[in-house]
Amino acid sequence: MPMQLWLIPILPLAGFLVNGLFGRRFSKGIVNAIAIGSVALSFAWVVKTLLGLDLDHAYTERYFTWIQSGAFQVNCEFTVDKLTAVMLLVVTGVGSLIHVYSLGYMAHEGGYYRFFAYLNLFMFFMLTLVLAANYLVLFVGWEGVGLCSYLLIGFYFDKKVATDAGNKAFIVNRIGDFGFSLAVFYIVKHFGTLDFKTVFEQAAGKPEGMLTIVGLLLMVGACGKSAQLPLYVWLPDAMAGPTPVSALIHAATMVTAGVYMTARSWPILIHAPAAMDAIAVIGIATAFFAATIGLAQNDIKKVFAYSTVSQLGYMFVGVGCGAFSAGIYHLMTHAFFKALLFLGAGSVIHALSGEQDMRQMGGLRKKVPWTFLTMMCAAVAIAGIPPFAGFFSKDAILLAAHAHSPWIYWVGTITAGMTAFYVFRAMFLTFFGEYRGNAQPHESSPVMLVPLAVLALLSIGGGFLFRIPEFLGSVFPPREVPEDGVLMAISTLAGVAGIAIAWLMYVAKPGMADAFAGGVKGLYTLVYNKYFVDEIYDAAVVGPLVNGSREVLSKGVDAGMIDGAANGVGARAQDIGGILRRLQSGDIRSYATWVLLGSVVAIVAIDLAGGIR
Amino acid sequence: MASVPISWFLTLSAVLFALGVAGFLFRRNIITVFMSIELMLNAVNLSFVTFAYQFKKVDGHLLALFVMVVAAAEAAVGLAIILTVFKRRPSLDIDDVNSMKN
Amino acid sequence: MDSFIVISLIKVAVVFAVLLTTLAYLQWVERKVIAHIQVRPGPYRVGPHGLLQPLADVVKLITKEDLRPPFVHKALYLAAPFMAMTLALMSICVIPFGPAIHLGGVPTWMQLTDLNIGVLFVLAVSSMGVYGVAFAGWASNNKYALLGGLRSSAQMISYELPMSIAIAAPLLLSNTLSLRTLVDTQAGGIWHWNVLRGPFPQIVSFVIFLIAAFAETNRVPFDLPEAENELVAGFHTEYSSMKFASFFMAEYANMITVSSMAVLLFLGGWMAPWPARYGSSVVPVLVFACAGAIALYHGIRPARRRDRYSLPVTGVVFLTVAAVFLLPMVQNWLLPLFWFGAKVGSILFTFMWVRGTLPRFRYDQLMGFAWKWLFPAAMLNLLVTGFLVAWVS
Amino acid sequence: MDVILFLVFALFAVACAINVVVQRHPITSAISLIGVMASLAVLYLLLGAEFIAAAQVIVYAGAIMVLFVFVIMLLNAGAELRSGRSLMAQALGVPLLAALLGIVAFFVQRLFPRETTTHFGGFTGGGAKEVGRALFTTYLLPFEATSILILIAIVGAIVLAHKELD
Repeated sequence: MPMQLWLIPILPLAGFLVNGLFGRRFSKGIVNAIAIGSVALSFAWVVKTLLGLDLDHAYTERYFTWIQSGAFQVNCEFTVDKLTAVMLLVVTGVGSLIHVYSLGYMAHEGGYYRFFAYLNLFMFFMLTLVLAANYLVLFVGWEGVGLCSYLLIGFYFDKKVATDAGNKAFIVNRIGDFGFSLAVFYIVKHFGTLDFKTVFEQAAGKPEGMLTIVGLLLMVGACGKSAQLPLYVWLPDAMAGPTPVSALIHAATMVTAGVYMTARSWPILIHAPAAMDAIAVIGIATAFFAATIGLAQNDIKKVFAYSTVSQLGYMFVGVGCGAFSAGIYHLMTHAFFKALLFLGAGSVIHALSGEQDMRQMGGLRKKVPWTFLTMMCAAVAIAGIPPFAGFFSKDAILLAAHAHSPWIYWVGTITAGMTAFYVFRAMFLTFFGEYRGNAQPHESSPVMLVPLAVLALLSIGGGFLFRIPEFLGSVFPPREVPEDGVLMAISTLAGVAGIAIAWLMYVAKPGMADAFAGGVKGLYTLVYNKYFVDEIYDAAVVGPLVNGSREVLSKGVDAGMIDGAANGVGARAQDIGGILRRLQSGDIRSYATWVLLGSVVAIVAIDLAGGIR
Repeated sequence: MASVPISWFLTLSAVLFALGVAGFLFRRNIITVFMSIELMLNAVNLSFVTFAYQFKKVDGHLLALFVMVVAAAEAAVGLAIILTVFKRRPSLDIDDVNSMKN
Repeated sequence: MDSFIVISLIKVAVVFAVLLTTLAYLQWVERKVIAHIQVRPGPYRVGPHGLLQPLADVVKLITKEDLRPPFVHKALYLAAPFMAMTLALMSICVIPFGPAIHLGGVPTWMQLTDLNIGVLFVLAVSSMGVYGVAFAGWASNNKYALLGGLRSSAQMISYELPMSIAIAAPLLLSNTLSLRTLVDTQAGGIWHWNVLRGPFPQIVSFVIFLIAAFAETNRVPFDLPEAENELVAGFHTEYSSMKFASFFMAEYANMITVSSMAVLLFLGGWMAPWPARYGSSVVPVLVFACAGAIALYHGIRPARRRDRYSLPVTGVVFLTVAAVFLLPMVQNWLLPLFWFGAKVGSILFTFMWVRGTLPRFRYDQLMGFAWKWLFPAAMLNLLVTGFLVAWVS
Repeated sequence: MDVILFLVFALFAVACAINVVVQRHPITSAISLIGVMASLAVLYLLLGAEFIAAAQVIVYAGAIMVLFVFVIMLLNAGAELRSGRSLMAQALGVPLLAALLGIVAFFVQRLFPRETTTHFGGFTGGGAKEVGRALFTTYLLPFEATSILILIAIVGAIVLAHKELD
């Protein structure tokens, strides 16, 4: 019996269509019901489908032939296996929670229906991406979530910051997508198909060089979507969008699409060790690099944004070291605690009527107790303290990294310490000490707190409740990683140390942080300004590009050559037309005569050519 | 019982078609010109039906049917255009409808 | 071959004679019916109860001066009534009146000819019927006539659509286009007639067909083309004598055609409403016998002097007819003919009844009704029928 | 019998077609065209195309030509004036037409020798059932496309005529 997989993405799409087309006329209640109802139904259908399936074998449904060209064929088909199952549950589950949260968060915003329509559209594309059974359908979802990300970052389109950030995200992603599409072309050329199943079956027998190129190109795509070095720059700016969007798209789901895609492509990567190494190196570099920037940020959402970049780096380390299931494991737990952190930050921002600067916060522990409690769970989880969720997944990655090459482990451990430090720095600045702002803080409504509570429970228990590595054991190649109590203890200690230092600098001796910053002024400025990466990109890439376009392409090529050629053609055409216009007598009967003449000539010519037999 | 050669039908079709073309070329009344087009379409239909007979296949009939549908659509729009043109300039002479030239 | 031609000629002659007589007397019946609806006696002078009135009318029309107004388009003016009449009579060719019979040992059908596409033929001919009216209006070179002709052509084109679609629905049930087979599929009693037949009784379609038929024949309440208070007499304002009579006969012939079509498509043609073994074959005997008895009863105590003779004569005639229906050798063709005639007659009576009761539509109402109500209703009905037929089969 | 029928109706069709072209009054042309269509319908019957014959009468003669007649009446179109400006059409038209007819007739004779003949009843696949089956299976897509075309034509005609007649 078919499981009607198509219902999973179609439900949010229907929600998008209804809300997008008619939402303007609906009351908020109807918009809510449609938006949340469609996603919740989708979640319910996912659960029903997964319960009804034997997940040990991939289950595929084919809907129609999309492209047929000679032997090459692309079908529109969806597939479900265990990896998909994890992703589906994370996407629809966290997605539903964030939809509910948005009810409260967006209650007083303009363009209410537009927001939910975009959110539903995002769900549609994300689910298409996850369910895809070949690279082309995946690419559709891939591009679609990019579009929705762009729309939602620029949701406050009256703010230039927001629209610029949207453009930036879109353009930077374009670089990654270019890599991805090249990878797709390469796969078509060498495999003759885009089907996951067929491609993966054939991957073992293909030359390593080709697979390495495919792997590297896929990595470029993943770097764009998952904000890895050097394409991470769009993600911090993307925080200009509404906070639920940051939580859903830029923390929990879309940015993990790159990780999902590389993990999905493991049969290719496993035969391309060089590409795997590149992924691991880029991952750890990003993790470390972003963590250092996170140390000195004052905007609460920016801190978490860099934290996201850093954590994504971890996932890439997992994938790059061959511990695919560990990467997915971290993907899931990260979805829980990072969504929670963002939603909590959103709750705080909401409480302070839009204030995002941590220097204007402080002492909020008593004003917003529930938000504080839930965020604390997430903070402990991300710091990797057992038995919270983050501990298990981060540990799995770090152990795999140690087995792969120990230096990655050590860098990762230092990064873990920094992670604990900056997250708790943010927590302490926000919730401890004296209140430094002017707004009147108030606790958020229950509709926002309930999702926080649910996510808090998941952050606490998600790690040992959902043993993803065991669950996914049959999907990925088996990999023996020895349990090593010492290594586990070291990474945990790094987290504890980070928390302790943060406590020392921001709670116990509040003056110490500034003193320390003053002590290493150069370094601090460098980190505070995010290593001037944006400025460097401006100077190195954007500036030359703009100027080059303006000087060479616009003035030289366009005005000189193309316009000249076009004008020349136009002038010649005018000359010829001047002669031909005599035929255009405006007399329809002479036209008809020409047609007649033409057909007589044509018949005779066809006969002479032997066409009439 | 004597039977009719297929070529007679086709020749009849050709003759009707030529008469339609002649009407198109030599008439000046826009409605007559339009009717000449219908005559040509009819002539073509005849050859479709004849071919259907020759190949003993119903496809020719369907083509004729589609021609009829298109002719109906064409007549509706064409006559509406004629009405519109006539309201602007009370003449049905096809030679007077040449303002696009300038 | 020869007997075929002979029989065909006989049939043509019989049908033609019967039809033309019916046309003449239909006029008389209509005048009588409307008169009684309006509580007046109607034609009464010529013959008993005005029975010879049609003859007098015919004589009058034939002997009248054949006027031809100046400034008319001569050829078309003359051709128009001819066209109207010819096309009206043409449809009769394919209408079956009864089942197969043996005529002088040769089996034949009570029908001039059967076509595989009989229904389409009737539709085609009736769609050509517009021309008679339109040309008459235009050729008269008279503004009233032109307006009448234009109104009529627009009206007939508009109502042809709901009519065709309404016809398509029972065709789906019967799955044939031949009128004869159409009737055969409805054999076996009233619940097998298309109007009541499963899976979807065609009552809606029947009503739509009747309404469209009123418009197609330019009858009240859709007689806009000849609305005398606006257009004098519409398209036949300029016609007189036999040419006028032709239009008149064409109208009545069309009435008979559409009534027959309604009977064939929806009411089971010549089939009796219930099977003969439950006694449907004695119905005509009873009907005529009762009529005869009533006439005789009133003849014994006549209200008026002349009824002293006319009513007993009528009663005896009716009783004779009743007796004829008892003869076994004629029953097999007379009974179907009776049922067919009875059904067509009741629909024709409806035509007259409506004319006697309803006022005329306004023109925009007429068009709006066709396009905004009748057409969608017919479409919906066809859709539902199609679904149900597909569902059942 | 077939030959007689063919000749009668073919000659009638040609005569009517000539009349369409030579008559100067549009209404006469219209009536002649109806004659052409009616005789073509008979020829279709000869070729076993029952459904097409009925459709020819219903659609062409019964609907399209009514529209023409309607418009002619509405505009009260008179006879056309005798004087042409299109010299080219006059000069080139006749020889070209003769050439076209000659060529086509030549090819027809060459491609269809006299032995390939038709007789009534030689092809019975043209009834409503066969046409309907082909229409709703093989030709479903063109059928749907034409239905949309018709819809567009209806809307277009209404828009065009409505604006001006208001």
